[in-house]
Amino acid sequence: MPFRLLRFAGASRYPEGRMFRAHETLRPAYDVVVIGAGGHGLAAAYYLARDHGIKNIAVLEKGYIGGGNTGRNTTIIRSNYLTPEGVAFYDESVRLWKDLAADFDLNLFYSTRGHFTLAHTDSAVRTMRWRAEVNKHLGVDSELVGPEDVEKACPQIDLSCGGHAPILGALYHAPGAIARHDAVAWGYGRGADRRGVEIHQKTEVLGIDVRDGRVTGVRTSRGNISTPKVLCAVAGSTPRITNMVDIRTPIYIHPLQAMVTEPMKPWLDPILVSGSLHIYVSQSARGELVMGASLDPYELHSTRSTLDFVEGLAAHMLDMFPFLSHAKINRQWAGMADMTPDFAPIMGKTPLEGFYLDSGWGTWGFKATPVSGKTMAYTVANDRDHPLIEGFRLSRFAEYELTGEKGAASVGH
Amino acid sequence: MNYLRTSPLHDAFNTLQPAWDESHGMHTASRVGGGDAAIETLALADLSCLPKSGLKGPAAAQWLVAQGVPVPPEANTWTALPDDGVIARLGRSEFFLEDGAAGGMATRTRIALGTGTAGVYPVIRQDAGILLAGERSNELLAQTCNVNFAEIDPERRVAVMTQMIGVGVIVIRTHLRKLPCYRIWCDPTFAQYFWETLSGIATELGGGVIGTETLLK
Amino acid sequence: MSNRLPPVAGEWIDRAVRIDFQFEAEPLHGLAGDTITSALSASAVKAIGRSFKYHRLRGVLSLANHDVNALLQDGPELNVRGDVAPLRNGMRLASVNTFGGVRYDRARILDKFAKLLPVGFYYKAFHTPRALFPFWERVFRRLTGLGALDFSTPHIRTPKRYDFCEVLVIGAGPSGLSAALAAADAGAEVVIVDENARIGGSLGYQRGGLEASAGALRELADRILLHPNISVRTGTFAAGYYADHWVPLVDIKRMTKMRARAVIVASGVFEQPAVFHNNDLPGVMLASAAQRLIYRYAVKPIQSAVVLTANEDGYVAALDLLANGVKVEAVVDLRNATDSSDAATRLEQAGVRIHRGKGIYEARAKGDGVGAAVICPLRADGVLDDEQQQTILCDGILMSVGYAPAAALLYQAGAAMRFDETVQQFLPQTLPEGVLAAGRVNGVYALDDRILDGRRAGNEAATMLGYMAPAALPVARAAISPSHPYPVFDHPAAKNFVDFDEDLQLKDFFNAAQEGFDNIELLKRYTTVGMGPSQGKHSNMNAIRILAKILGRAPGEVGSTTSRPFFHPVAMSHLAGRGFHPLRLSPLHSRHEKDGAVFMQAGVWLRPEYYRQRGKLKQEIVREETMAVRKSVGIIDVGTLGKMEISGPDAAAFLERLYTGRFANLKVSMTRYALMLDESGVIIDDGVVARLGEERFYFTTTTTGSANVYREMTRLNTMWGMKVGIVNATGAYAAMNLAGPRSRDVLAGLTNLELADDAFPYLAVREAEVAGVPARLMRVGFVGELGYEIHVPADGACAVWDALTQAGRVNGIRPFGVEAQRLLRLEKGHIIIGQDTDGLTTPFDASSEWAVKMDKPYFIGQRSLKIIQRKTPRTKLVGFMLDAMGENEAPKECHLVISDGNIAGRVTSIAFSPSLERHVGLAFVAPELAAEGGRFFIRADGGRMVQAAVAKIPFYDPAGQRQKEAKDSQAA
Amino acid sequence: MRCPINGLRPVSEFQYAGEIRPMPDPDTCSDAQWADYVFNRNGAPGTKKEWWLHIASGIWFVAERDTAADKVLNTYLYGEVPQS
Repeated sequence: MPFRLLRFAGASRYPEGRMFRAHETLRPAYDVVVIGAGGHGLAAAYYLARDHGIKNIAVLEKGYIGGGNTGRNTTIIRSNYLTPEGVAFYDESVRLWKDLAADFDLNLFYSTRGHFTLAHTDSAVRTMRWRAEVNKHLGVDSELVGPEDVEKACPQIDLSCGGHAPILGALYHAPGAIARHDAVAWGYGRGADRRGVEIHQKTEVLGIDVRDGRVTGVRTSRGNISTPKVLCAVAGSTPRITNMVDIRTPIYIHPLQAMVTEPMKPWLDPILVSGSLHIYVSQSARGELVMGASLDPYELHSTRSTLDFVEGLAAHMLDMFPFLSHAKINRQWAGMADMTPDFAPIMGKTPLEGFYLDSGWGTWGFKATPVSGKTMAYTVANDRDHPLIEGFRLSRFAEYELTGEKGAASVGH
Repeated sequence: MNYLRTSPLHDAFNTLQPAWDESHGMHTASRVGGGDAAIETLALADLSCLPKSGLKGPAAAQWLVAQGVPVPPEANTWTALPDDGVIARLGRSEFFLEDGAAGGMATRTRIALGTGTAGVYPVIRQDAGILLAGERSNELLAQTCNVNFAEIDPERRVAVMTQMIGVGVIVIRTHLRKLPCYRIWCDPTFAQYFWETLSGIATELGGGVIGTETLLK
Repeated sequence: MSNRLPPVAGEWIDRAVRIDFQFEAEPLHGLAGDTITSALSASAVKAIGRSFKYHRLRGVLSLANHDVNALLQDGPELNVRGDVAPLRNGMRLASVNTFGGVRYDRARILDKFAKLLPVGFYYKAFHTPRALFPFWERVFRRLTGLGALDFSTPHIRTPKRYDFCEVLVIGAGPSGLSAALAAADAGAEVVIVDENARIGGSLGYQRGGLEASAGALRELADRILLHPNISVRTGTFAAGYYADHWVPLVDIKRMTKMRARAVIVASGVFEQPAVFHNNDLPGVMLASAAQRLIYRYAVKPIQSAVVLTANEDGYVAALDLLANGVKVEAVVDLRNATDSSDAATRLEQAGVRIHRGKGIYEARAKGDGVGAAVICPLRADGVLDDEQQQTILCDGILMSVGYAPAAALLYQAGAAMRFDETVQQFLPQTLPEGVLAAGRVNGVYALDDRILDGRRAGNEAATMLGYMAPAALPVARAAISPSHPYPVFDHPAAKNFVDFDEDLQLKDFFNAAQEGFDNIELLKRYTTVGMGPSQGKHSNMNAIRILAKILGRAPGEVGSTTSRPFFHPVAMSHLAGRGFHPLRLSPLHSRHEKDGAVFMQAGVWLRPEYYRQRGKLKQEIVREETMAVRKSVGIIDVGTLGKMEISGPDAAAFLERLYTGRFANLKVSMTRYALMLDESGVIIDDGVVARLGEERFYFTTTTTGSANVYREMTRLNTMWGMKVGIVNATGAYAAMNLAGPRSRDVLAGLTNLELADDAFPYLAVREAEVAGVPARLMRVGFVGELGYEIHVPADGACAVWDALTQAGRVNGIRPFGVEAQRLLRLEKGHIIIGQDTDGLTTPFDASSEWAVKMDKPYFIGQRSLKIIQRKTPRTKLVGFMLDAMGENEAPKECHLVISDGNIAGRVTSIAFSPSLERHVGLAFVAPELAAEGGRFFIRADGGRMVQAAVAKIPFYDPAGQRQKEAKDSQAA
Repeated sequence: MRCPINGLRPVSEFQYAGEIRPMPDPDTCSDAQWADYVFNRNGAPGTKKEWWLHIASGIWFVAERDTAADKVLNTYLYGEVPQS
């Protein structure tokens, strides 16, 4: 039992203060306004205050801290991407992740479990080799492994998947990890708050003031504020905000659903992902199996749940793990994924001076939380895209310079 | 055309060791194990041997009329062909015809249309044709399809295009010896999966597979 | 010792049938109709489980699966709900998550360290030093989790089904039953579900010691069960509400997906616990739990009771105890005012001591359970005056302090819920169309009113569906709240539990708020209140009241958290059902099996990869199949290709817009390669277009592309409105490719078609009979030999295949599979979409410019290509050859091309060519590496650099003579 | 979802094919206008006219859908006047 817990024993009064202060009113002006108090927005505010000495910042949140996709994702962290820009970016993120807990003095339950992307077809095996080779080239620990290695890491799995989709191999990514998603937002929130950043929850952005092609202020449900710089980090709500400033993007919103079982005694160590069966699954520290599948097939701006989703995912799970027949699904939920045509984010400066985008995170935003915060903080502070995110600029579409992540997405159906 | 046709369900019958018979130029399982006993509860039969034809296009309906073929007036309805057999209207401008045991109108239509005429395009039809009959057929449908067939009035002669166990199907409801009875057609390449899944459930529900002997009388 | 009572009117048990089972290795017995918990209570087992965090002993709390105190392992079945799970013979039950059994659980030590483990303690430690976290994590993972999996459990397939009804009534209590009757009387077809084994709800157990309500229930039940329009489904719960009145009904066997036209939610309420020190001791239970034990299972819940109440129902419960031989030591009423109800009067006449304006300060333990209740006066500020303690000996404490609505489905349906101060309950304010609420969930409490409210809802539903029903009059909601506004009491020693699933104590909420988690959503996430298996059924309302108190606001302002499916957890086997896996088989499948094919999956299809030969390895066989095609003749089933027909005056124009190539000038009875792009200029499909007549085309697509290409074509034509008919003949046609120098000889005997090169030249198409089957024959060169792709109606496939293989026997014809075909086409440098292209590949990248006619007025992707054309190319697909080397030394597909230490491309295809006795392949390389004769490096396994030489494609028969004319054919 | 031809069916019987958007004239529009058409979307919630396919029957039709509430307001065949 670590000593840090002893203070709770002695204390007559609970020895903890607020992680984030409440603020009665908004100030008239801020150096930077961050829209969205999810992991990304708070991380950007945190690094702006910590690394760039900009402390007069307001983070505006329509709902509550970490209440969007930060608190709805399945918390998978990896860097086994397909393009140099993708790999470099996410690899930096993984590096940052490892120090975060110490940084915050908050236990994020960052748990390195190893990540298997299963291949059920020979074309999938080819794609996994492609990823593995690119990763190795860029110094990321990934390799193409055989079914026997999958079985070693998860002896209970039915490698034939009920005979319907035999596992022929997998991309094994040792650094693959999970973390306690809420704590990430709280950690950044607390860190930012302690450095003077104001976090305003239940504060909705109603409009953005623009004069002579640059941002001058933000109108909110709790009053208007003036600011030269606005960072938009609102995932599924991005199009609503970009519409306020007439910026066109390729972003489209589809729900991404997830579900969780009742707690059961731990048995699943690694994180498993199957493209063909549309499964990703890991077991949380509480003992719940946290599961996700593919995007819902049509645009929707709500977090409603569907029955089709749980039925389909349960069926595929039983193909892979028949012994889960008696395991019960406790809860399902959904988030709104902001997708892009090339499965890579849209980050950095925009045609509008002082308006910065951190968007297009689709299904992979959580793992990028630290690095997006760091690079966006740099970009906002210096009004210059951070080198790591140049490939993710909004203009790449008009330039027909899509990132290569799209490559694998449609290789060998 | 002179060759022995093969039913898309042919292989599914091998294990049942049926009595084979040739019907409409196709090897057909005329009698299976328990005969027609299953029909009271729930029976499946392979009627793929019945010749089929199809056509579509803006002028399809009037062309059929000109051929003296009865045309179902509304989209997604069916009607009987004069000399046994059915014609179903799929959507507004596509038609599906199947000869009965006796008649040959579907075949004649196919030949008459040939490669098509203005606004009328032939549609090659090789569907597996399945018969589902018996008291428990609605239960089988309830377990395999999201359409509420029980509420469909046979007199309305609706032709339903939907999906069963993941396969696109055309379904019509008829009668067989006063028992609820359905005709189901699906793509021949899905037929074996479709048939094996359905007959498995049918057996579970106390029914089984029957031959065509009495059906094609 | 047995707590079984003498027969009770309306009991659910069958005393004639004894059920033997084991609990924690102790042999016990119960009766048919018992649940696990009722049988344990009958056998005087107090301690049923251990709590999640502190491993405290737990007993009956709700007896309704509104808590997980009674969560058991039954062999392979984990997290079995003892409260509601029927007792079965031979059950071997154990409490979940104990270390050494429920009584001597070694983890109970954690209770002693509770002070060290405040809310969210795990966020505050164990992360430094980092090196130690993995150790602590293992400790956590060992301690957490509830039941355990049995990995030998088979894949259980359940007969999931669809169902339909006009009115679905959820809950068969008084209001639900009368709702069902009203709707059914009006003519609607009604399904009523209840999660309990029998209908009646609280009508069956809230009796006040009288037979009357049991009688009333019997009378109602008879009318329901005999009604022709009503189908009753007990032991069935509504797991959630989904769009369009789509409600999954879950019973022990299966899930039924009910599509209703109207849904009446009469799901009642969850009784809520009071929060005081040791309120989790076995013996402290909800009043309704005791009443359920008595009247459903004839079990005496305790011997002597203190009843804590804040409503009339507490007095009713006390009467129920008295009537069934339980000594009632005292009724402790949190309210000051005298309860003038008939129940209260009767209780006083019975001489039971009633303490008004008092509350329970703590429960004292004795053995496994309660030994006494300590009561104190309740001060005006709602705090107990612990100066004046009074101890009352008892072995049980009943809590009847209020309710929370079972409104999960209403929330999921999108109902607006408002907190009503009078009723002290969240009530539906506006309901979505076709969704109604009735009874206690609707704030209506008096029995007669509940029956009226049910009737009202039933009539409304019937009217909505167009039936004639009496006008529906609104029914009064409770004027006096049955729920106490704050039945929550602090204690220096804490252990006053709010959430029993998660072991959350009162102070945890104050501490969380102090840390800034002071809105309900954050509070939930930080404390995990309501996140346990019972989803806050017994804890959310108190959590809201506590947060409201902390913030000095009304519960209504605090609001509630979103409700998500499921109402109760649902087994994955129920959700998965049978698990269907659609599969497509070629009409020739039986032939492939006969020939010993090894099958591989290609999308939903099964295709022969190669054909087994005794004593030979795959590699060797594939080479043989390849050489058979090169030297003599082979046959492959290509029926999985998409096959489309397009006819009509605009057919050619349509194809010109769809594909990159030109088809207007394609001669009748000739074919041409076709390449398809998306609007961004990326290659998405290819195939061969055959012109059968001026206005008739037949063409192929890739196997995986067929469905999408057809759909997109029909969508485009819906928009374009061109005069064409489009037919997807993929399934209706079988196709086989007869290829090799001898293919003409084989075919000659089976058709009267003139096969000589001048009559039937390369790239021509013909319609003729083959073996009596009407066929379409194309002379195509995908594998680079004289060959005929023969398309026939599916029902003729076997006849043709048999005839061809028979006729080819003299030439040693070999069926060949996908593997050999890949090799053959690679020798010819033909690309495979999806393998030699990816999601970004343009015709320029793929060196397919030759197939693109930029000067056409329009084709899909053309405009983007015009933009891309002006850019410097990124990459180029080239052919390459390796110096002779062994199979294992050669690079593999998707190995990288490396130039100056950077990634400069990748191998898309590679194989050893038996004809050229070299490895040949295709690779994307940086444009500067693409020059013919140039060399580049590929990084193979183990980082070995392998040099490759850019080579002209096709590698084999560059002039394409072999496919064009078969000089060596006798048939010519 | 109500298919104009096949009537009410669960949404699982349908395939969504995106918002109906006019194509700029490829001959006259600028590269930027074209790229905007190819890649950019109106991603904000609202009532949109969308392509939907009833898979089993191959019927394409137009659905007017509120993408915030997931409510289908009207469906009709392309080119036919919506009757609401």
